Amino acid sequence: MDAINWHSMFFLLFAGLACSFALAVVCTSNVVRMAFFLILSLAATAGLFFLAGADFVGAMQLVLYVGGTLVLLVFGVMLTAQSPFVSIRTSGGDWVLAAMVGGSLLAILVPSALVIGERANQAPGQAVAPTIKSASAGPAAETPSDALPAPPVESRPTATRIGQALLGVRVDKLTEQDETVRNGLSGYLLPFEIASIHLLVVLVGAAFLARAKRRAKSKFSDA
Amino acid sequence: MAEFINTKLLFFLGLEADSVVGLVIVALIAAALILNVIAVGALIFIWMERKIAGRIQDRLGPTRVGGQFGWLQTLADGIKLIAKEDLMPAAADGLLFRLAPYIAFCASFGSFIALPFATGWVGLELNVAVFFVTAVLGLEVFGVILAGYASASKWSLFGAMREAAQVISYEVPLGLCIVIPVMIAGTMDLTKIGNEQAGWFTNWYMFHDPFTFITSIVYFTCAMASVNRAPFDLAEAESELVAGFHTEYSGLRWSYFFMAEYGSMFLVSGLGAILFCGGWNGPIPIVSIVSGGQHAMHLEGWPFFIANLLGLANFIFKAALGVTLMMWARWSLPRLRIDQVITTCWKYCTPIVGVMFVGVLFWQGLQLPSPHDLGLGRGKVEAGSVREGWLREAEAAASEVPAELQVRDRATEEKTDEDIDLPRSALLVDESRVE
Amino acid sequence: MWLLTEPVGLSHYLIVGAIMFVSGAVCMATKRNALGVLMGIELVLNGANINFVAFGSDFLSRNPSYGIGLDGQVIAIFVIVLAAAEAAVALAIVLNFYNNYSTVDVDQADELKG
Amino acid sequence: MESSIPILLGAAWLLPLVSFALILFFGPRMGKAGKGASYVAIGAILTGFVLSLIALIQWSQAPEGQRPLTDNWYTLAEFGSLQLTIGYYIDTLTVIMFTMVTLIASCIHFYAVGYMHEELHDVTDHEVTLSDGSHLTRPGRFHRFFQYLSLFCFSMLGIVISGNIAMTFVFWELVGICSYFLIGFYIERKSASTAANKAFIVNRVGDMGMIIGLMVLFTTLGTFNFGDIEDSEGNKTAGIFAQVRPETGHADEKHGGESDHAAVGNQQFILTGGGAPSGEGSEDHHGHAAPALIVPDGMVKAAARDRIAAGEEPNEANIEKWRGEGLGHGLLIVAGLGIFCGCMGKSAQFPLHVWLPDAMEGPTPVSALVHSATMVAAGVFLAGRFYPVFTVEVLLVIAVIGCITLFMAATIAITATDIKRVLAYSTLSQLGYMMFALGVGGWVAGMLHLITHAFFKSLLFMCSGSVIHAVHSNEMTDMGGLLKKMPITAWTMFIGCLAIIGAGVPLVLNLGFSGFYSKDAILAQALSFATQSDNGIYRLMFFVAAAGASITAFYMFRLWFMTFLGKPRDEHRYEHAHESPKVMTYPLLVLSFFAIFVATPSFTDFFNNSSAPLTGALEEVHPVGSHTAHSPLLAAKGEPAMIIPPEHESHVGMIESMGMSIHAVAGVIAISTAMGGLLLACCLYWWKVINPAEVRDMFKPIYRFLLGKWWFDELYDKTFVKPTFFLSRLIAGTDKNIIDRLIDNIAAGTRWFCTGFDTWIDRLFVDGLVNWVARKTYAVGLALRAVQTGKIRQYIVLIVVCTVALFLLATFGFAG
Repeated sequence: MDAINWHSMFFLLFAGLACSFALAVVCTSNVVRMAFFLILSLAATAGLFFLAGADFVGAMQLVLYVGGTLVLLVFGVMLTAQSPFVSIRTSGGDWVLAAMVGGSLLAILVPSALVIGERANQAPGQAVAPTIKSASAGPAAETPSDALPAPPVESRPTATRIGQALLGVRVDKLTEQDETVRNGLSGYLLPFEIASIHLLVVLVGAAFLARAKRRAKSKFSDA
Repeated sequence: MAEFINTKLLFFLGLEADSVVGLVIVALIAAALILNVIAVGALIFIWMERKIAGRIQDRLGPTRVGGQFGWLQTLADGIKLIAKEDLMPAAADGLLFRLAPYIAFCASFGSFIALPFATGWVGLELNVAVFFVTAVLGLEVFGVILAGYASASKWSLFGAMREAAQVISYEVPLGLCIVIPVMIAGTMDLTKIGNEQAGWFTNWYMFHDPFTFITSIVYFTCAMASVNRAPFDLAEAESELVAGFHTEYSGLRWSYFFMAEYGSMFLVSGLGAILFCGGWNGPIPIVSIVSGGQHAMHLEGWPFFIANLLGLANFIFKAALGVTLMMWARWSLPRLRIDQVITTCWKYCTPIVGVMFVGVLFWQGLQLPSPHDLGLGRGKVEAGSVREGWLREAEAAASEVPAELQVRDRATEEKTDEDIDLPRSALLVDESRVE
Repeated sequence: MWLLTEPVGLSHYLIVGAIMFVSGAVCMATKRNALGVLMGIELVLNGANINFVAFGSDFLSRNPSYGIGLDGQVIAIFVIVLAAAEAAVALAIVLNFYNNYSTVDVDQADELKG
Repeated sequence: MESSIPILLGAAWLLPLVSFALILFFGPRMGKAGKGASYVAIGAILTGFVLSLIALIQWSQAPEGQRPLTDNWYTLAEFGSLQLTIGYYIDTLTVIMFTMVTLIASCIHFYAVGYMHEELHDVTDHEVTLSDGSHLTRPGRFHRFFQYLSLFCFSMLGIVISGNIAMTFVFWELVGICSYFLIGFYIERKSASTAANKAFIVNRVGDMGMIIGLMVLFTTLGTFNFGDIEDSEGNKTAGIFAQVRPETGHADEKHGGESDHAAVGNQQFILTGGGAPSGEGSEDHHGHAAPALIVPDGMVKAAARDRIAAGEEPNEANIEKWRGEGLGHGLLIVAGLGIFCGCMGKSAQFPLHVWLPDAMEGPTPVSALVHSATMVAAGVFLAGRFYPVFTVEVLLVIAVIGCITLFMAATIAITATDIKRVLAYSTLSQLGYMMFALGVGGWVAGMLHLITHAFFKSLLFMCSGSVIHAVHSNEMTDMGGLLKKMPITAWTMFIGCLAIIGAGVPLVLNLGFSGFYSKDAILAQALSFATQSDNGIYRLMFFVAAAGASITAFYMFRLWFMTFLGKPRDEHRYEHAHESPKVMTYPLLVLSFFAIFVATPSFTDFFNNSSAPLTGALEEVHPVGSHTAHSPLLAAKGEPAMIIPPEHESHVGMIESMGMSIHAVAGVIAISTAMGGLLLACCLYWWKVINPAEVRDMFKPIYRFLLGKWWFDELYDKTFVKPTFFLSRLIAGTDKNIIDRLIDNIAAGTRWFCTGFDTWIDRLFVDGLVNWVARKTYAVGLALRAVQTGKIRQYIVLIVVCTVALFLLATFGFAG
């Protein structure tokens, strides 16, 4: 038998966790458990990110999503967690409808995903290989497993690259043949700034919305 | 290390070399080591805490179990806890009630994965290790929250809420404190950060400049709060909430909470040691003195192993020292009110760290004198050399050179900075970073 | 059993993203609890994030024209940050709604229906 | 020296204009309520009187028999040969008229200051009742009255001085408008405004004829000027008179066409004059051979237009031939009749007389000045001016018209009770006398009567005015016994009455009031005219005139008796009656003086019949009139050739049947008839031996006929006004009922169609479209309303469904 591809194995593990917990989120009606399953699902997603070599994004996912957003969410859950609201049942009709719609969406997403995967898996010059198996036939043809770049054994400096990209240096595009493209890359400085200001405003708004509605003597006290 | 096992150990066992087996064995060994660190650490720390509390409160603490010093007291407690009946309130959310302690424990355990004990002695060498550690450590709060919620008791819920608020709040100043040494080192790889501070203690980031020194103190405070140790242990304020989030817990699950707590105490202390106190590098570079200016990380084979052992001892001592400080603070300071806690976070820690951050930024940008730049006990290191390393890897990618080479002998490459023509963007980075 | 032996491709990630996306959509469509809907949103965003990261990854596609390099990760980061802010705002809204109506059932938040 | 006369008269003519302008612009600011206006006007007219008096003296001292002065002051416009000029034509008549007009005008101005004094403050007109029952109260119009008076004087003098017929016409119309203003002075009174309108309209009728005459004259003679105008180069353009009567030595030497006429003239002389001295005398009188009336070449050419078109050369010979055939004579008649038509209108002759009695609505000074002394005399003046142009036929028409007028008016005056109306009718009848005199060839008599009448009639009017001023009523039935209350007025008016009836002593010492001379001359001329032919109508006309004299005496004294004698009929008014102020009475005295003496002969020749200086002066300038009809018209009718005797026949001619001079006979008849009338009046109204009421009942139909003023107004109402109204109503009805209705119907139809079409288009298409869009929008809104359930989850489902649909579309719809 072929040697177990540990990368694939871990992927399957995390993917299974993510998907199953996502489905659990859908299926359970207890909001607190939903939050819990969501946490697990997102954590598994972070694992998937690590596997994809985007360890910074993975850590980001853990910190912000799992550590921040979800805590916030659970916070909200607990603020509104009274026995009638903890689990609000949904009518069967909605379930059926949602299932049908979701099924159709899945039915169009999965095949497209497969097609894209097929296209992405072939070398630039190579013709479309009908199946991955048949590619092993043919002397010159190397198996896609060998063809694919190795999973990250060494830790790779994604954080630095992302940081430089945020500041306008696209080290990943240094291989770009086109001079103008290589020099004309602006990075993400401006979007980053815009997004940060945006988020600041949004959060101030959120704080204002969620402020304690106490009848204040002076209008400054609840600011 | 996996190669080492595959080559040497399996050879003895008469199996053909298979990297997978080695990897598995290495993984198991690492996991076991970390588990032992947590469990044994918990044992020792609990005993230590008892003795320290006794001494601070002018009493002896445990004295009988296990001969004198009562150093087996914790073990006895552990057996008792294991033997204890496992209670769960009827109204509790069973699943979450059961899962909560393990979540907390897994969080603190998972964060040990990326925590290096010495050069290369780390579960998973991540280049965002610092980030990872804090992230996973942040997950511990879920255990607490879920426990508080699941146990269907208002004391627990209050505790959980306090915990959530406290942790969410304190992650901000903590993150800022962590960013400062990361900024100085130019990497988030804890191993590299630790090795940046090799040599004499003057290279420690704590002594990099006055800002970093204050930052280290703020970090220690925030760390104490984020692992909700007294005086920030609002989650389990026995004076107000019976026992906070773990009011309804007993037996083994309760002990898991404690193990998680002590584990995270050790973790944040170790993290602090790596970030500010040179990690596994002792105040005096014995190894390099002995090996004639040869730094530990450049050694090969057995000398490297021995040097790493020394570093491990260094590291554990420093982490334990941090834990001891926390105990000292706990037993000598009264508990704050929750509003005081939040005030401390938002009105003191965060602004202070912000100021520190800016200060360090200017100190670095203006290249003000810092003992770290002298590089006593190790070769002089230009500022931002780590970052340049990554740049060089990028150029290598551009010039079809395998990245491993570049990463391996960085020291040799440092001299050939000039004759590599950097692309415009890289030069830009040079100016913005180096100068 | 080839899933274990075959190296992971782009399509794997995309499928996972699709599943998370769909489950998020279904979650939004079925949950009456406002926070449930919020969680559905988070799931959807994650599905999208997975796709971004997958496209941005170097290991998953042999055809560099399919890799979007760092852009994927950066966009994913933006998405995460925006999700955090969005969660804060949504939570504030939910709390307001809860304060005014003492419920979090979105089906009862239909005062503006036509 | 004589060149100064035009300047004097021009100044006298223009001064009233100046005062008019001054009052027009500054009247209201002249003193209190414009009292200063009267001073300005009086100053102007007095100065004018002085100037014209100087001119008169100069003229009388000038060498006698001088030609009339004529020239153009200013040329207004020149349309080819048509010249509109401001010129003067000054002869003795002009000068005398100037003096007379300015004198009377001055007196009347003074009088008016007293009469109009109530106009100095706000006036409450009791004859005007407003809709709210109260009486109208308006600010005084003192200054405006004098402004009109000045304008009138200017216009009247303009007529007198005017040197050409066009200018005459202009001022003719100006006096017309002045009389309109003055009659309508109390414009708020319905009667006043209607009277003003009546006067104006009736005058238009006359002016129509005058315009025709002017057109004929101009088109045929090519000039408007009376006399010959000598321009700077010294070549003179013949005026109308010169063209009608060319300056030739003796007619028979001139052209043969006139020989018979000359013969007739001689035979006339033989027949009448008998002795050479008379002939000589006549020759002396005229001072030059009388140029015969010939049809001017222009008229001949105009009449022979078709012949010229036929190709005959209009040379001397042909023109003579055509003239011999009598061509163009008709045009001459038409011209004369046209001019006389204007005179008829202005001086209210028989068909057009109806306006003058109503004109008494105006203030009494106006009646005195305008409607008795001057303006109405303008007609007579113009007729006298044009005397040379009138052919025999025209003269006959004038005589007949005048005769009818004098009788009719006299008879109406018998029954009138309004004191001013009585005077108005007497004015009419006196004007008839003048016209009659002109018609029968008595130019001097006519003009003399014009002047004398001007004096005593204005005197009478002013007296009546002062009476009215005293009793505030026009009705003689309200008066009576005023002699003691206002002696001056009474006696001056008595003088006036005597003057108008022509009281005097004939035969023995030819002495009497001014009217005596003029009326005597008229009757004498009429008698001589009647004796010229055996035509009964001519005799009838004489007797009518004589009867008129007696009627005149009757109604005049009826008026005087009813007013001043007997017991007062209205005690109340009698109590308040009082003598008028001096400013009114002094003019009466002045005028009564003139009324007595204006025509009195100088003492040297009381006993021979030679006339007064005034008469003499008039006879100096007596124009040559037509005496025999050589017209082919009458000849064709087989009429005996009509002979109009030259004037001095009446002086020297004898009536063989009685062996008395015509003059004596006429005088006796005149005075006897007048005394008869006077006696009758005394019987009825003084001694009361006969009750007027009984007489009235006896002649009831006649009385009513006379009371109805011969029903002329009704007649005109029936014949002209009603048909005109009917016609206008017919036209209006046609306009309203047919044209308007047609147009309205067309418009309505168009509107109906347009609105219908519009609404159709609008409703069906525009509104339909809009409404359709609106409905669709609403329906879509309703439909979408159902979609917007406010259920987030349904939205999400929809979003997902749409996403799927889009995906399928993109995959299989486009890509496939």
